[in-house]
Amino acid sequence: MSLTVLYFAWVKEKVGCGQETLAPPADVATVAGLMDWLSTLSPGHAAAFADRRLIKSAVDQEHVDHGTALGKAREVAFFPPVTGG
Amino acid sequence: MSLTVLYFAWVKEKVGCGQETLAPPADVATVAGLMDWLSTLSPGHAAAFADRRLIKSAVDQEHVDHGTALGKAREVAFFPPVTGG
Amino acid sequence: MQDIRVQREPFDAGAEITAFLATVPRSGGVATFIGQVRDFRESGETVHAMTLEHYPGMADRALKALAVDAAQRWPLDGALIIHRYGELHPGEAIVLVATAAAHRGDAFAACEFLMDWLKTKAPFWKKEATSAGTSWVSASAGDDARAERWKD
Amino acid sequence: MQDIRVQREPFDAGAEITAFLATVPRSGGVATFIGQVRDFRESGETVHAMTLEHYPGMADRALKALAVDAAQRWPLDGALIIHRYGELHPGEAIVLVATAAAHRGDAFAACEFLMDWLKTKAPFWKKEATSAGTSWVSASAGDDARAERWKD
Repeated sequence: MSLTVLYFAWVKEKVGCGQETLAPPADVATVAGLMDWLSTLSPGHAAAFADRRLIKSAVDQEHVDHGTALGKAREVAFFPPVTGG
Repeated sequence: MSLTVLYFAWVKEKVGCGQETLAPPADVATVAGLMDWLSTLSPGHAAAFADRRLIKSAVDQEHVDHGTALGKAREVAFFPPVTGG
Repeated sequence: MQDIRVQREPFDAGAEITAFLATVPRSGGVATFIGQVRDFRESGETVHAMTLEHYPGMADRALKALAVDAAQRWPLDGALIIHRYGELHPGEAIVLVATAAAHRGDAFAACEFLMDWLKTKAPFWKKEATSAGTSWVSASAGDDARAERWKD
Repeated sequence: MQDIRVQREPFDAGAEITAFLATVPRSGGVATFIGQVRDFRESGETVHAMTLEHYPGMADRALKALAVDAAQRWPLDGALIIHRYGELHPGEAIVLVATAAAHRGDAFAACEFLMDWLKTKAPFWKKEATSAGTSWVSASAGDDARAERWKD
Protein backbone atom coordinates (compact mmCIF):
# COMPACT_ATOMS: atom_id res chain seq x y z
CA MET A 1 0.00 0.00 0.00
CA SER A 2 1.38 3.37 -1.05
CA LEU A 3 0.46 6.30 1.17
CA THR A 4 1.13 10.00 0.71
CA VAL A 5 2.02 11.57 4.06
CA LEU A 6 2.00 15.37 4.38
CA TYR A 7 3.42 17.59 7.12
CA PHE A 8 2.72 21.26 7.76
CA ALA A 9 4.08 24.15 9.82
CA TRP A 10 6.49 23.10 12.59
CA VAL A 11 5.70 19.44 12.05
CA LYS A 12 7.14 19.84 8.56
CA GLU A 13 10.18 21.67 9.92
CA LYS A 14 10.89 18.93 12.47
CA VAL A 15 10.41 16.06 10.01
CA GLY A 16 12.54 17.93 7.50
CA CYS A 17 10.24 17.54 4.50
CA GLY A 18 6.69 18.40 3.56
CA GLN A 19 5.62 15.29 1.75
CA GLU A 20 6.71 11.71 1.35
CA THR A 21 5.30 8.61 -0.27
CA LEU A 22 5.56 5.64 2.06
CA ALA A 23 4.51 2.02 2.32
CA PRO A 24 3.70 1.38 5.98
CA PRO A 25 3.64 -2.25 7.18
CA ALA A 26 0.28 -4.00 7.03
CA ASP A 27 -0.16 -3.85 10.83
CA VAL A 28 -0.31 -0.04 10.79
CA ALA A 29 -4.09 0.30 11.03
CA THR A 30 -4.86 3.69 12.59
CA VAL A 31 -3.62 7.26 12.51
CA ALA A 32 -2.01 6.71 15.91
CA GLY A 33 -0.36 3.53 14.61
CA LEU A 34 0.98 5.46 11.65
CA MET A 35 2.50 8.05 14.01
CA ASP A 36 4.17 5.22 15.96
CA TRP A 37 5.68 3.83 12.80
CA LEU A 38 6.67 7.25 11.36
CA SER A 39 8.49 8.01 14.63
CA THR A 40 10.88 5.14 13.89
CA LEU A 41 11.94 6.52 10.52
CA SER A 42 14.33 9.26 11.64
CA PRO A 43 15.23 11.47 14.63
CA GLY A 44 13.32 14.30 12.88
CA HIS A 45 10.18 12.18 12.67
CA ALA A 46 10.61 11.14 16.28
CA ALA A 47 10.95 14.78 17.37
CA ALA A 48 7.87 15.83 15.38
CA PHE A 49 5.70 13.16 17.00
CA ALA A 50 7.21 13.34 20.50
CA ASP A 51 4.06 14.92 21.96
CA ARG A 52 0.99 13.65 20.13
CA ARG A 53 -1.29 16.07 21.99
CA LEU A 54 0.16 18.87 19.84
CA ILE A 55 -0.60 17.09 16.58
CA LYS A 56 -3.78 17.21 14.53
CA SER A 57 -4.42 14.90 11.63
CA ALA A 58 -6.45 14.63 8.44
CA VAL A 59 -7.20 11.58 6.34
CA ASP A 60 -7.95 12.28 2.69
CA GLN A 61 -8.34 15.97 3.57
CA GLU A 62 -10.87 15.53 6.38
CA HIS A 63 -10.03 16.27 10.01
CA VAL A 64 -9.91 13.03 12.05
CA ASP A 65 -9.06 11.85 15.56
CA HIS A 66 -5.92 9.84 16.15
CA GLY A 67 -7.98 6.70 16.73
CA THR A 68 -9.36 6.76 13.20
CA ALA A 69 -8.73 3.67 11.06
CA LEU A 70 -6.67 4.28 7.94
CA GLY A 71 -8.81 1.97 5.84
CA LYS A 72 -8.21 2.77 2.19
CA ALA A 73 -6.71 6.18 2.94
CA ARG A 74 -4.53 7.59 0.19
CA GLU A 75 -3.37 10.77 1.90
CA VAL A 76 -2.69 11.44 5.58
CA ALA A 77 -1.58 14.82 6.93
CA PHE A 78 -0.11 15.88 10.27
CA PHE A 79 -0.03 19.46 11.52
CA PRO A 80 -0.39 21.71 14.56
CA PRO A 81 -3.79 23.27 15.39
CA VAL A 82 -4.69 25.67 12.58
CA THR A 83 -4.13 29.43 12.94
CA GLY A 84 -5.56 31.00 9.79
CA GLY A 85 -8.14 33.70 9.39
CA MET B 1 -42.69 80.71 26.06
CA SER B 2 -42.12 79.92 22.38
CA LEU B 3 -41.75 76.24 21.52
CA THR B 4 -40.86 74.57 18.24
CA VAL B 5 -42.94 71.44 17.76
CA LEU B 6 -41.94 68.93 15.09
CA TYR B 7 -43.88 66.01 13.62
CA PHE B 8 -42.54 63.13 11.54
CA ALA B 9 -43.87 60.29 9.36
CA TRP B 10 -47.60 59.60 9.76
CA VAL B 11 -47.82 61.96 12.73
CA LYS B 12 -46.83 64.75 10.35
CA GLU B 13 -49.33 63.57 7.77
CA LYS B 14 -52.19 63.55 10.30
CA VAL B 15 -51.32 66.92 11.81
CA GLY B 16 -50.94 68.35 8.30
CA CYS B 17 -47.61 70.08 8.82
CA GLY B 18 -44.09 69.16 9.88
CA GLN B 19 -43.23 72.03 12.15
CA GLU B 20 -44.97 74.82 14.03
CA THR B 21 -43.93 77.42 16.55
CA LEU B 22 -46.37 77.54 19.44
CA ALA B 23 -46.82 79.20 22.81
CA PRO B 24 -48.49 76.60 25.05
CA PRO B 25 -50.26 77.85 28.20
CA ALA B 26 -48.17 77.98 31.36
CA ASP B 27 -49.94 74.95 32.85
CA VAL B 28 -48.59 72.64 30.10
CA ALA B 29 -45.77 71.12 32.09
CA THR B 30 -44.99 67.70 30.57
CA VAL B 31 -44.77 65.99 27.20
CA ALA B 32 -48.12 64.31 27.92
CA GLY B 33 -49.62 67.68 28.86
CA LEU B 34 -48.35 69.12 25.61
CA MET B 35 -50.05 66.30 23.67
CA ASP B 36 -53.32 67.05 25.53
CA TRP B 37 -53.10 70.70 24.53
CA LEU B 38 -51.97 70.01 20.94
CA SER B 39 -54.99 67.69 20.52
CA THR B 40 -57.30 70.71 21.01
CA LEU B 41 -55.75 72.71 18.18
CA SER B 42 -57.34 70.96 15.17
CA PRO B 43 -59.03 67.71 14.12
CA GLY B 44 -55.73 66.74 12.49
CA HIS B 45 -53.85 67.19 15.77
CA ALA B 46 -56.58 65.27 17.59
CA ALA B 47 -56.31 62.40 15.10
CA ALA B 48 -52.51 62.31 15.36
CA PHE B 49 -52.60 62.02 19.15
CA ALA B 50 -55.68 59.79 19.41
CA ASP B 51 -53.62 56.80 20.57
CA ARG B 52 -50.64 57.97 22.59
CA ARG B 53 -49.20 54.46 22.76
CA LEU B 54 -48.23 54.82 19.10
CA ILE B 55 -46.35 58.07 19.67
CA LYS B 56 -42.72 58.53 20.66
CA SER B 57 -41.31 61.87 21.70
CA ALA B 58 -38.03 63.76 21.90
CA VAL B 59 -37.21 66.91 23.84
CA ASP B 60 -34.36 68.97 22.44
CA GLN B 61 -33.42 66.00 20.24
CA GLU B 62 -33.21 63.40 23.03
CA HIS B 63 -35.68 60.51 23.32
CA VAL B 64 -37.93 60.98 26.38
CA ASP B 65 -40.95 59.35 28.02
CA HIS B 66 -44.31 61.08 27.92
CA GLY B 67 -44.05 61.90 31.60
CA THR B 68 -40.96 64.04 31.09
CA ALA B 69 -41.19 67.66 32.25
CA LEU B 70 -40.80 70.23 29.50
CA GLY B 71 -38.69 72.53 31.66
CA LYS B 72 -36.82 74.93 29.42
CA ALA B 73 -37.33 72.80 26.32
CA ARG B 74 -37.02 74.67 23.06
CA GLU B 75 -37.88 71.85 20.66
CA VAL B 76 -40.26 68.94 21.09
CA ALA B 77 -40.82 66.27 18.45
CA PHE B 78 -43.49 63.60 18.03
CA PHE B 79 -43.15 60.58 15.78
CA PRO B 80 -43.92 56.87 15.44
CA PRO B 81 -41.32 54.29 16.50
CA VAL B 82 -38.28 54.66 14.25
CA THR B 83 -37.76 52.31 11.28
CA GLY B 84 -34.39 53.27 9.80
CA GLY B 85 -31.34 51.12 9.15
CA MET C 1 -11.67 57.80 14.65
CA GLN C 2 -15.40 58.15 14.22
CA ASP C 3 -16.95 59.09 10.92
CA ILE C 4 -20.73 59.64 11.01
CA ARG C 5 -22.64 60.81 7.96
CA VAL C 6 -26.34 61.40 7.32
CA GLN C 7 -26.78 62.12 3.64
CA ARG C 8 -29.22 62.18 0.75
CA GLU C 9 -26.62 61.12 -1.84
CA PRO C 10 -26.03 57.46 -2.71
CA PHE C 11 -22.72 56.02 -1.52
CA ASP C 12 -20.48 53.24 -2.78
CA ALA C 13 -20.26 50.81 0.15
CA GLY C 14 -17.17 49.02 -1.17
CA ALA C 15 -15.28 52.26 -1.79
CA GLU C 16 -16.23 53.52 1.67
CA ILE C 17 -14.96 50.28 3.22
CA THR C 18 -11.68 50.59 1.30
CA ALA C 19 -11.29 54.15 2.61
CA PHE C 20 -12.16 53.02 6.16
CA LEU C 21 -9.63 50.16 6.04
CA ALA C 22 -6.93 52.67 5.10
CA THR C 23 -7.59 54.50 8.39
CA VAL C 24 -7.23 51.35 10.54
CA PRO C 25 -4.20 49.45 9.15
CA ARG C 26 -3.25 48.22 12.62
CA SER C 27 -6.61 46.65 13.41
CA GLY C 28 -6.74 42.87 13.23
CA GLY C 29 -10.47 42.77 12.55
CA VAL C 30 -12.95 44.94 10.69
CA ALA C 31 -16.66 44.07 10.69
CA THR C 32 -19.11 45.79 8.38
CA PHE C 33 -22.80 45.73 7.68
CA ILE C 34 -24.63 47.03 4.62
CA GLY C 35 -28.42 47.41 4.70
CA GLN C 36 -30.05 47.43 1.27
CA VAL C 37 -33.54 48.35 0.07
CA ARG C 38 -35.43 45.11 -0.56
CA ASP C 39 -37.74 44.82 -3.55
CA PHE C 40 -40.40 42.93 -1.60
CA ARG C 41 -42.29 43.04 1.69
CA GLU C 42 -42.74 40.05 3.97
CA SER C 43 -46.43 40.18 3.02
CA GLY C 44 -45.60 39.66 -0.65
CA GLU C 45 -46.03 43.05 -2.35
CA THR C 46 -43.35 44.32 -4.69
CA VAL C 47 -41.57 47.45 -3.45
CA HIS C 48 -40.93 50.03 -6.17
CA ALA C 49 -39.32 52.73 -4.06
CA MET C 50 -38.73 53.75 -0.48
CA THR C 51 -38.63 57.21 1.04
CA LEU C 52 -36.63 57.65 4.21
CA GLU C 53 -37.76 60.60 6.28
CA HIS C 54 -35.41 61.74 9.01
CA TYR C 55 -35.18 64.27 11.82
CA PRO C 56 -32.30 66.52 10.71
CA GLY C 57 -30.00 67.38 13.57
CA MET C 58 -31.27 64.65 15.86
CA ALA C 59 -30.37 61.90 13.34
CA ASP C 60 -26.75 63.01 13.28
CA ARG C 61 -26.73 63.51 17.04
CA ALA C 62 -28.25 60.07 17.71
CA LEU C 63 -25.75 58.26 15.48
CA LYS C 64 -22.83 60.09 17.09
CA ALA C 65 -24.14 59.14 20.54
CA LEU C 66 -24.40 55.49 19.46
CA ALA C 67 -20.81 55.52 18.22
CA VAL C 68 -19.62 57.01 21.52
CA ASP C 69 -21.59 54.35 23.41
CA ALA C 70 -20.05 51.57 21.30
CA ALA C 71 -16.56 52.95 21.87
CA GLN C 72 -17.16 52.83 25.63
CA ARG C 73 -18.31 49.22 25.48
CA TRP C 74 -15.59 47.81 23.19
CA PRO C 75 -11.97 48.79 22.49
CA LEU C 76 -12.51 50.15 18.97
CA ASP C 77 -9.88 51.63 16.68
CA GLY C 78 -12.53 53.26 14.52
CA ALA C 79 -16.20 53.33 13.55
CA LEU C 80 -18.00 54.48 10.42
CA ILE C 81 -21.75 55.01 10.03
CA ILE C 82 -23.35 56.29 6.83
CA HIS C 83 -27.15 56.54 6.71
CA ARG C 84 -29.16 57.85 3.80
CA TYR C 85 -32.46 59.70 3.69
CA GLY C 86 -34.70 60.72 0.80
CA GLU C 87 -35.90 58.49 -2.03
CA LEU C 88 -34.17 55.14 -2.51
CA HIS C 89 -34.76 52.24 -4.85
CA PRO C 90 -34.45 48.46 -4.43
CA GLY C 91 -30.84 47.29 -4.30
CA GLU C 92 -29.52 50.64 -3.07
CA ALA C 93 -27.60 50.79 0.21
CA ILE C 94 -29.51 52.51 3.04
CA VAL C 95 -26.90 52.16 5.75
CA LEU C 96 -23.29 51.17 6.19
CA VAL C 97 -21.69 50.45 9.56
CA ALA C 98 -18.03 49.50 9.93
CA THR C 99 -16.07 48.85 13.13
CA ALA C 100 -12.38 48.12 13.63
CA ALA C 101 -10.71 46.47 16.61
CA ALA C 102 -7.68 44.38 17.50
CA HIS C 103 -9.91 41.31 17.94
CA ARG C 104 -12.75 40.18 15.74
CA GLY C 105 -15.16 39.51 18.62
CA ASP C 106 -15.09 43.19 19.57
CA ALA C 107 -15.50 44.35 15.97
CA PHE C 108 -18.45 41.99 15.39
CA ALA C 109 -20.19 42.86 18.65
CA ALA C 110 -19.82 46.62 18.14
CA CYS C 111 -21.07 46.41 14.56
CA GLU C 112 -24.14 44.39 15.52
CA PHE C 113 -24.79 46.63 18.53
CA LEU C 114 -24.66 49.74 16.34
CA MET C 115 -27.13 48.24 13.87
CA ASP C 116 -29.50 47.03 16.60
CA TRP C 117 -29.55 50.35 18.44
CA LEU C 118 -29.66 52.39 15.26
CA LYS C 119 -32.79 50.44 14.30
CA THR C 120 -34.56 51.46 17.52
CA LYS C 121 -33.02 54.87 18.33
CA ALA C 122 -31.99 56.72 15.17
CA PRO C 123 -34.83 58.98 13.96
CA PHE C 124 -35.52 57.66 10.47
CA TRP C 125 -38.85 56.46 9.09
CA LYS C 126 -39.38 54.33 6.01
CA LYS C 127 -42.31 54.79 3.66
CA GLU C 128 -42.66 52.15 0.98
CA ALA C 129 -44.28 52.53 -2.42
CA THR C 130 -45.52 49.04 -3.26
CA SER C 131 -47.86 47.33 -5.68
CA ALA C 132 -50.52 47.71 -2.95
CA GLY C 133 -50.00 51.45 -2.45
CA THR C 134 -47.85 53.64 -0.24
CA SER C 135 -47.47 53.05 3.47
CA TRP C 136 -45.23 53.67 6.45
CA VAL C 137 -43.23 50.67 7.56
CA SER C 138 -44.16 49.43 11.04
CA ALA C 139 -41.51 49.08 13.69
CA SER C 140 -40.44 45.47 14.16
CA ALA C 141 -40.89 43.65 17.45
CA GLY C 142 -37.84 41.61 16.44
CA ASP C 143 -35.76 44.77 16.26
CA ASP C 144 -36.90 45.77 19.75
CA ALA C 145 -35.93 42.34 21.06
CA ARG C 146 -32.51 42.52 19.41
CA ALA C 147 -31.87 45.95 20.89
CA GLU C 148 -32.86 44.71 24.35
CA ARG C 149 -29.94 42.28 24.30
CA TRP C 150 -27.53 45.17 24.78
CA LYS C 151 -29.24 46.79 27.76
CA ASP C 152 -26.94 47.04 30.74
CA MET D 1 -24.20 31.76 -4.76
CA GLN D 2 -21.02 30.72 -3.03
CA ASP D 3 -17.66 32.11 -4.04
CA ILE D 4 -14.68 30.53 -2.27
CA ARG D 5 -11.12 31.51 -3.14
CA VAL D 6 -7.76 30.47 -1.70
CA GLN D 7 -5.11 32.63 -3.30
CA ARG D 8 -1.59 33.97 -3.00
CA GLU D 9 -2.42 37.33 -4.64
CA PRO D 10 -3.49 40.34 -2.58
CA PHE D 11 -7.15 41.35 -2.96
CA ASP D 12 -8.98 44.64 -2.64
CA ALA D 13 -11.58 44.00 0.09
CA GLY D 14 -13.72 47.00 -0.83
CA ALA D 15 -13.80 46.11 -4.51
CA GLU D 16 -14.66 42.50 -3.65
CA ILE D 17 -17.52 43.69 -1.42
CA THR D 18 -18.82 45.93 -4.21
CA ALA D 19 -18.78 42.96 -6.60
CA PHE D 20 -20.47 40.73 -4.00
CA LEU D 21 -23.22 43.32 -3.36
CA ALA D 22 -23.97 43.35 -7.09
CA THR D 23 -24.76 39.61 -6.87
CA VAL D 24 -27.24 40.02 -3.99
CA PRO D 25 -29.34 43.13 -4.81
CA ARG D 26 -32.45 41.58 -3.20
CA SER D 27 -30.80 40.91 0.17
CA GLY D 28 -31.75 43.28 2.97
CA GLY D 29 -28.56 42.66 4.92
CA VAL D 30 -24.95 41.97 4.07
CA ALA D 31 -22.39 41.35 6.81
CA THR D 32 -18.68 41.27 6.11
CA PHE D 33 -15.47 40.69 8.01
CA ILE D 34 -11.95 41.60 6.99
CA GLY D 35 -8.99 40.15 8.89
CA GLN D 36 -5.79 42.16 8.57
CA VAL D 37 -2.17 41.40 9.45
CA ARG D 38 -1.39 43.22 12.68
CA ASP D 39 1.99 44.89 13.16
CA PHE D 40 2.30 43.75 16.78
CA ARG D 41 1.91 40.66 18.92
CA GLU D 42 0.03 40.61 22.21
CA SER D 43 3.41 40.08 23.86
CA GLY D 44 4.71 43.35 22.47
CA GLU D 45 7.05 42.45 19.60
CA THR D 46 6.75 44.26 16.29
CA VAL D 47 5.66 42.03 13.42
CA HIS D 48 7.52 42.69 10.16
CA ALA D 49 5.93 40.03 8.01
CA MET D 50 3.76 36.94 8.18
CA THR D 51 3.89 33.78 6.13
CA LEU D 52 0.70 31.80 5.81
CA GLU D 53 1.29 28.16 5.01
CA HIS D 54 -1.71 26.20 3.80
CA TYR D 55 -2.71 22.68 2.81
CA PRO D 56 -3.58 23.04 -0.86
CA GLY D 57 -6.70 21.14 -1.79
CA MET D 58 -7.87 20.69 1.78
CA ALA D 59 -7.96 24.47 2.38
CA ASP D 60 -10.34 24.98 -0.51
CA ARG D 61 -12.35 21.92 0.47
CA ALA D 62 -12.63 22.99 4.11
CA LEU D 63 -13.82 26.51 3.23
CA LYS D 64 -16.41 25.13 0.80
CA ALA D 65 -17.66 22.73 3.49
CA LEU D 66 -17.96 25.64 5.95
CA ALA D 67 -19.98 27.65 3.44
CA VAL D 68 -22.31 24.68 2.85
CA ASP D 69 -22.72 24.27 6.61
CA ALA D 70 -23.54 27.99 7.03
CA ALA D 71 -26.11 27.81 4.22
CA GLN D 72 -27.81 24.91 6.01
CA ARG D 73 -27.97 26.83 9.29
CA TRP D 74 -29.18 30.20 7.96
CA PRO D 75 -31.22 31.25 4.90
CA LEU D 76 -28.40 32.88 2.95
CA ASP D 77 -28.63 34.50 -0.47
CA GLY D 78 -24.88 34.31 -0.94
CA ALA D 79 -21.51 33.84 0.73
CA LEU D 80 -18.01 34.90 -0.21
CA ILE D 81 -14.76 33.72 1.39
CA ILE D 82 -11.33 34.82 0.20
CA HIS D 83 -8.29 33.58 2.15
CA ARG D 84 -4.71 34.33 1.27
CA TYR D 85 -1.56 32.27 1.72
CA GLY D 86 2.12 33.10 1.22
CA GLU D 87 3.95 36.15 2.52
CA LEU D 88 1.87 39.04 3.85
CA HIS D 89 2.77 42.33 5.49
CA PRO D 90 1.12 44.37 8.26
CA GLY D 91 -2.07 46.09 7.12
CA GLU D 92 -2.74 43.60 4.33
CA ALA D 93 -6.00 41.67 4.30
CA ILE D 94 -5.64 37.97 5.14
CA VAL D 95 -9.28 36.98 4.89
CA LEU D 96 -12.59 38.38 3.73
CA VAL D 97 -15.94 36.81 4.57
CA ALA D 98 -19.24 38.25 3.33
CA THR D 99 -22.74 36.86 3.83
CA ALA D 100 -26.07 38.08 2.45
CA ALA D 101 -29.56 37.39 3.78
CA ALA D 102 -33.01 38.92 3.93
CA HIS D 103 -32.52 39.74 7.61
CA ARG D 104 -29.45 41.17 9.27
CA GLY D 105 -29.46 38.70 12.17
CA ASP D 106 -28.92 35.80 9.78
CA ALA D 107 -26.19 37.65 7.85
CA PHE D 108 -24.33 38.58 11.06
CA ALA D 109 -24.62 35.11 12.59
CA ALA D 110 -23.45 33.35 9.43
CA CYS D 111 -20.51 35.73 8.99
CA GLU D 112 -19.35 35.28 12.58
CA PHE D 113 -19.88 31.51 12.37
CA LEU D 114 -17.77 31.30 9.21
CA MET D 115 -14.94 33.26 10.84
CA ASP D 116 -15.07 31.23 14.07
CA TRP D 117 -15.06 27.88 12.29
CA LEU D 118 -12.53 28.98 9.71
CA LYS D 119 -10.19 29.87 12.59
CA THR D 120 -10.39 26.34 14.00
CA LYS D 121 -10.96 24.16 10.91
CA ALA D 122 -9.37 25.70 7.81
CA PRO D 123 -5.82 24.35 7.31
CA PHE D 124 -3.72 27.52 7.42
CA TRP D 125 -0.77 28.22 9.71
CA LYS D 126 0.73 31.60 10.47
CA LYS D 127 4.44 32.15 10.95
CA GLU D 128 5.42 35.60 12.15
CA ALA D 129 8.72 37.39 11.57
CA THR D 130 9.05 39.70 14.56
CA SER D 131 11.67 41.79 16.29
CA ALA D 132 12.25 38.71 18.49
CA GLY D 133 12.74 36.28 15.60
CA THR D 134 10.53 34.01 13.55
CA SER D 135 7.95 31.72 15.10
CA TRP D 136 4.73 29.85 14.45
CA VAL D 137 1.65 31.46 15.93
CA SER D 138 0.00 29.33 18.61
CA ALA D 139 -3.65 28.42 18.32
CA SER D 140 -5.83 30.55 20.54
CA ALA D 141 -7.94 29.08 23.34
CA GLY D 142 -10.31 32.00 22.74
CA ASP D 143 -10.81 30.88 19.16
CA ASP D 144 -11.63 27.37 20.33
CA ALA D 145 -14.18 28.75 22.80
CA ARG D 146 -15.78 30.93 20.12
CA ALA D 147 -16.06 27.98 17.74
CA GLU D 148 -17.66 25.85 20.48
CA ARG D 149 -20.62 28.24 20.59
CA TRP D 150 -21.83 26.92 17.24
CA LYS D 151 -21.71 23.22 18.11
CA ASP D 152 -25.10 21.59 17.67
